[in-house]
Amino acid sequence: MALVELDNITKSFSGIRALSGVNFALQAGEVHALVGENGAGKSTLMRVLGGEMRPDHGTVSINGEPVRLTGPIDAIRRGISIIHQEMALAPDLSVAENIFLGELPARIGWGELRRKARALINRLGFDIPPGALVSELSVAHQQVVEIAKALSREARVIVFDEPTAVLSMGDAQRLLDIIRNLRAEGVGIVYISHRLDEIFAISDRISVLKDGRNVDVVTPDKATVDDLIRMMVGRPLSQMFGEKPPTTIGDVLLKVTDLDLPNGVGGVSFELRKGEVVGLGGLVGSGRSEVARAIFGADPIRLGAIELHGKPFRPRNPKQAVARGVNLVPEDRKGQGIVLDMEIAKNMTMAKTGPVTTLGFFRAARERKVVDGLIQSLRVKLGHPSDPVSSLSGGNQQKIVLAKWFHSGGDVVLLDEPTRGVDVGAKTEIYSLIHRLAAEGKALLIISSEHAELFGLCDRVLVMGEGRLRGELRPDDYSEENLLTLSIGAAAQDRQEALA
Amino acid sequence: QEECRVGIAMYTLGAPYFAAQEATARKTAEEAGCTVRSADGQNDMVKQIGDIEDMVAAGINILIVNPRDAQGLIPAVNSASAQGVHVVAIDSTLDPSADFITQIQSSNQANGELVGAWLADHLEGQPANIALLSGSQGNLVGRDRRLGVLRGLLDAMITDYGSAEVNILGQGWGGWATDGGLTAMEDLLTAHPNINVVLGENDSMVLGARAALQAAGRLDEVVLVAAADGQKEALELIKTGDYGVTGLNNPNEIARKAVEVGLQALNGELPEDMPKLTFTEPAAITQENVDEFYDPESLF
Amino acid sequence: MTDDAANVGGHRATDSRAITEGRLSARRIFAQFGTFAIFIVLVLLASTQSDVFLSERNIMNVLRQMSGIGIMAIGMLFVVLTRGIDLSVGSIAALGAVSSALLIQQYPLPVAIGMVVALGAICGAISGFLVAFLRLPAFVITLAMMTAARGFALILSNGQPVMPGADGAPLSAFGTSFTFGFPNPALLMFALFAVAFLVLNYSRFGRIVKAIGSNEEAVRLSGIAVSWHVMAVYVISGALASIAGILVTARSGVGSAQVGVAAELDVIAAVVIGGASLMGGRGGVINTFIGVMILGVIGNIMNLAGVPGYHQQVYLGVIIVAAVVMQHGTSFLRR
Amino acid sequence: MTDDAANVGGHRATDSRAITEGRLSARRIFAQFGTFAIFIVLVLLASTQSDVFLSERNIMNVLRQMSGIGIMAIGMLFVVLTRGIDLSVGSIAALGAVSSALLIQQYPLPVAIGMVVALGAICGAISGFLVAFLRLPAFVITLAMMTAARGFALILSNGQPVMPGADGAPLSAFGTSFTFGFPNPALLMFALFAVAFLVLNYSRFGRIVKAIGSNEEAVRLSGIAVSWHVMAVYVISGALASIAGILVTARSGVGSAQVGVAAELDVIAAVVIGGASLMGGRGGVINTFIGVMILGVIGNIMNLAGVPGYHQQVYLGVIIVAAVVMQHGTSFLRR
Ligand SMILES: Nc1ncnc2c1ncn2[C@@H]1O[C@H](COP(=O)(O)OP(=O)(O)OP(=O)(O)O)[C@@H](O)[C@H]1O
Ligand SMILES: Nc1ncnc2c1ncn2[C@@H]1O[C@H](COP(=O)(O)OP(=O)(O)OP(=O)(O)O)[C@@H](O)[C@H]1O
Ligand SMILES: [Mg+2]
Ligand SMILES: [Mg+2]
Repeated sequence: MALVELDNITKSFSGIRALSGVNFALQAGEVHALVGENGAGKSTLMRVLGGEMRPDHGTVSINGEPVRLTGPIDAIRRGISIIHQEMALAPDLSVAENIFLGELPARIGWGELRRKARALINRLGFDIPPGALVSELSVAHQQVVEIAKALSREARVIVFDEPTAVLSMGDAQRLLDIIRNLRAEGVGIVYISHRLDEIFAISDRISVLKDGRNVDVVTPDKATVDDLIRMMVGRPLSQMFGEKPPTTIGDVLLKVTDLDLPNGVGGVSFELRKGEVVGLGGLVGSGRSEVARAIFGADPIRLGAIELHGKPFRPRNPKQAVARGVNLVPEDRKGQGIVLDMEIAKNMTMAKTGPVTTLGFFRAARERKVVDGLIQSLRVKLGHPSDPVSSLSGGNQQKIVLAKWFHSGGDVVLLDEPTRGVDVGAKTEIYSLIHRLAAEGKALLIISSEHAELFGLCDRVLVMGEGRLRGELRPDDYSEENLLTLSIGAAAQDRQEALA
Repeated sequence: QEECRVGIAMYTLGAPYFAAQEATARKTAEEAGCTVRSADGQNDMVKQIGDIEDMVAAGINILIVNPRDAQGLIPAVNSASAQGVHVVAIDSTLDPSADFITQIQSSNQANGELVGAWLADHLEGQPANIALLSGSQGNLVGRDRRLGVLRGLLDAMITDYGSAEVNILGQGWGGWATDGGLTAMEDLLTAHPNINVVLGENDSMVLGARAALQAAGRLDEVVLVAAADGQKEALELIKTGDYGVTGLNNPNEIARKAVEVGLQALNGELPEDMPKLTFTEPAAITQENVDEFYDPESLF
Repeated sequence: MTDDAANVGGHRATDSRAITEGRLSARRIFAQFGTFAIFIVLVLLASTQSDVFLSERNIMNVLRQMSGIGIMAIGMLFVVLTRGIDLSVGSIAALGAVSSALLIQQYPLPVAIGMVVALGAICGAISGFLVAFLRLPAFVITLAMMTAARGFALILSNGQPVMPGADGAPLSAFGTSFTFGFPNPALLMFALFAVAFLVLNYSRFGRIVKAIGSNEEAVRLSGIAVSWHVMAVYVISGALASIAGILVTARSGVGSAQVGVAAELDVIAAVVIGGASLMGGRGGVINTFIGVMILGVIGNIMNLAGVPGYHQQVYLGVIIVAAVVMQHGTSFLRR
Repeated sequence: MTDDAANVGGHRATDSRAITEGRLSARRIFAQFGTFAIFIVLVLLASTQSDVFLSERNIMNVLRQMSGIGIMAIGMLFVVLTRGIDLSVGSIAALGAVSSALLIQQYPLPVAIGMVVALGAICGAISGFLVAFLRLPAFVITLAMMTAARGFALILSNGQPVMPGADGAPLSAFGTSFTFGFPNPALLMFALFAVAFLVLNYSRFGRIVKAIGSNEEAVRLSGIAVSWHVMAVYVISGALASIAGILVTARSGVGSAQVGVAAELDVIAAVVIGGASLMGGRGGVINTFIGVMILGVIGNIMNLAGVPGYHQQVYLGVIIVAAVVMQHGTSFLRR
């Protein structure tokens, strides 16, 4: 008998079908993966399971018994916990309180609460101070708090909605271990991710959704990555990373020497050349974003020199960087990359208004032409350019950020996790865009926690560890092991030297 | 006889004095068979100008106005008069260059002189160490009142004793209200231990100051003096000797008179020699004469 | 499942996008329409309460009375769009009223007016600097400016109303007369609303201001000097408040430091009744204008209908709630 | 990748985390300490300006004068923690002042007080309902309540001060006398602050209130009835404002509808000077108390030092800015 069963679920949002007759079943002690493109309805299906939304049609059964979930609390009481795509924690409260938020006693005994929280966190193999505020934690640790929260409710079903989108390889690996342990304890797990390697590593079964319908349910041993991609996208994607067009690598565009930042990142020196695609790898927290942000003028620089086109460059804010042709695609798309409720067109022209304005006023026709050109050239799938960006899928939102800099036309483009939370189809398009930029003679720096992506795209990969630049990998040396050895090994050596 | 429609434009109804004034004007007009509308300017000159415009648009033919600003209301009043409304100003000064029939008010100057003289008498040649309780900053009536009393006090001291020692130890702002007077007095009492006179620009604040003195146990050392108004509660205390003196500023009297003048004007019965300024009879209300003024039925 | 099925699904996605737009713009239209609807309902109600309400004379009265609030509401809208708030507008208006009456006596009219507007802009710049560059909370900073500017106005005027004397005649003439049948202050308000409309909807500046309220960090990381733009909206608000103050002097013929007490509350109420969100990013010029008119009509009809003073306040509260309920009507009915 | 590698990575993360947390709690301490520091600086400055400033009598005066603002600030803190605002506190205090003076003449003292507090709570419940359940903007709703409650107080009192007469004697006695050397109103304020401290830090309710301002959605998804909690904070604010109003009647012996005009601004300023964020989630009871005392000391010392009235306002503005700069000092120095 299935632990939970979703039968023929249909859900519309004022007329748009998000789910049409979806079936889904989960056994105890099983990891059931759910995959599909952005907007396929994965999160919506799980919201139905979590009692956050009532389906228009269809039934939810728990232990074979049809139930009518009245709300999230009802689902929680029945042992269903959802770890959301958008983190559902209160940042101003402590770890312990967040874990027990739904079942705080009327009078709080802090000692007791912290003890219980510590026990739960330790059970997951982590050591996070239960009195720390959640806002002080790294994203990975926040994720752990979310899991602890689910455990505290003695959940028998835990849904992970893209838990690793914000995690490094190492932390993702630890999370998969936690999930395996939970499975061994008999918990049923739904696992949603756009990282197909993880899906194959952990799941017992894989359900594919497309446009709110079931496509198929497969087991990992009977399907290949290509099979999954074809089911999700509707066509085969033989060449994920595409072919980098032959470009001549030219002069040095950006030269960074001994960059040292106030937050402990330091000793960073490298060069970017015209037409080059350079990767920046390392674990989360190794300081990669900080380097990119500093070069972009978003964060202060303590020491060191940057040269751009052979001339000194020390941006004090992003405005100065943009003026000199340095662009940044930030890691947090919704928080930093786009203005969600502003029109698509306006987002695209935001960084460079000169060509579409006269005396500070927009010329509608000119702007329209520029925007149409960008939409065509980046193949953005949208309804109308005057829709808000929030109406787009994640991949297309990311294309808007790219379009903004495409239009602005800088020579140095820094891309921080450009494919985070983006489905495979959109990913390949973003990759081909990156190639195009390189072919146009721009210099690109790509930060990614997906090592395959770095290896597939880049001419060489710089590796950071603990805030230092640890070395560089050439295509011949490309392997996950080499990357991790550089990133962590060098750090371990440092530590040993310090002890000696 | 023309149908009578009265508009009462008070610059505020946010103090008992003005509430009483409005009520009396309303009652008097209604008793004379008029329809009445009134507006609360909420201390805002711009709102009061708007109130008058609205009333004129609504078709009043008599306007009783207690103006927020002597100059600022001139255009509104002139425009009302130009449209045939008979305008009477009450209480707060309206610039005489404006086009209205007459201004009816008590004389802060005359009242102040009487109150000041009483105080000089009461102090019997001792120096006056005064804690001053003022209403609101930039208020001209308050200024007239305090200067009126001080002028009377100085004059009487010089006349009676040939010298005058008057120390203003501090000025507190009480917002014309009882609790404001209370708070202001607490700070003044702390800063200045040798106060022997509390001089307030109205009774409400002095009543508040009295609570502060009582709490500090210093009621006996200090005489309570208000430049105005003759509020019922103050009169009760004057009667029992617990409050020195207050100036007569009867809102009911002023309001009644204003409506009467307005009606005369409407009926074309205005005396030829109507002056632009009509003062009510000045008086300092003390324990001796308080019974003449005390009316337990009064609103104020 | 076949590729075909998947493709059919693909089309569906495109269809659903189209529907989404329909739905969104319907909601957007309602947001616009909601404010209009309230206004229309109020006007209809008002005209049943008094037959002079719809007279030309009364309409002109309302327009003239609301011109100051309206002009300040423009500045407040810009501030509110950036997620800020400006509590100092009433006090800066007082400073504008006093200083215009003072300066007009010493300088030619245009120079004096320029100086007064600059003074308001400087007050705004001080608040704006502290909010934009030092990231201090706008509520407290502009509250402090509200106190300080009022104090400054009182000091300048020595607490007395300032008479501009004969020098004030041209200003008074402007403030009390009509052009094309409209009171001049109302025409000035119209003109400023028109400029604001163009700036907010068609200029780079306006677009950035709106974007800042939605996602400041994204704007900063697009290479735009966010802080300067934020500071600018306070400068605009200060300058407009000064103009509102000058208008009071023009209408009343005297510069008083008592002008605009608690006006900030009316101004903010007008902006919010017009559908702007204090959380930034949402709000429009036309709706703000209607918000101002809604407030004006409420006050006017209660005066016309002869509602006694104290009761006016209770009604005002109830009507404001009703207006906001209508304004936000859809959002909670949908839940 | 090996498990070992992953673990090493994990450890490093933990290490840097420990450092991170250390740094942040230093910041947290500064936030706490910042408010204290301002207070200490002010007290030191004040004591050089007047030798009576540190006298017991003066300290008691300040405590008593600030008791009303302090009690309202408690309610405001709860509201602000949920991301709300309550502009109606001053008016509800007026309603409390008037209705206590009226009811005390007809009912036994405890019954009358209970009724008055309930009246304030009902006003709060109306605003709270509209804000929490209909999701209307708190600023405008409580602005409407501010207008309406004041109007109601004026109607009840007919614009006149209400004398409770002999029935008011016990209340007056309470309001004007001392216990353990402290004025009773101040003791009541202390007690309410203590209760608030316990509620905010040691009760389920308090933590949920804080969590709502921090991430409302997270609280909702934990199966907690967010709307009821939001409504509750307005009820608390209303009830406390009523109590503040009763205290004014107790201290002054009359119930006046003029109580608490513009008090909401002082109350909000106190809460923000105490470091609370109007964006919700951040703020503490002790810091709020210090914020109240900072405001009290500023006003008091200017009175003691005899600063002329108009200049007081300018100074007040400057000191508030200075206090906020110190309060937020670290955050912009870091940039
Ligand atoms: N609250 C909502 N209101 C309106 N439409 C919604 C809502 N939630 C989801 N949708 C729509 O339903 C569809 C499915 O969305 P859902 O979030 O379930 O996708 P997903 O598979 O989780 O995508 P992703 O991989 O990007 O997270 C989308 O078209 C989305 O726009
Ligand atoms: N919220 C924070 N507060 C303080 N320090 C932080 C915070 N987040 C990160 N750091 C510090 O900054 C440095 C780099 O962190 P970050 O996680 O952004 O690196 P990254 O390599 O860019 O990771 P990502 O893969 O997420 O881009 C680390 O030393 C970390 O301790
Ligand atoms: Mg999703
Ligand atoms: Mg990072």
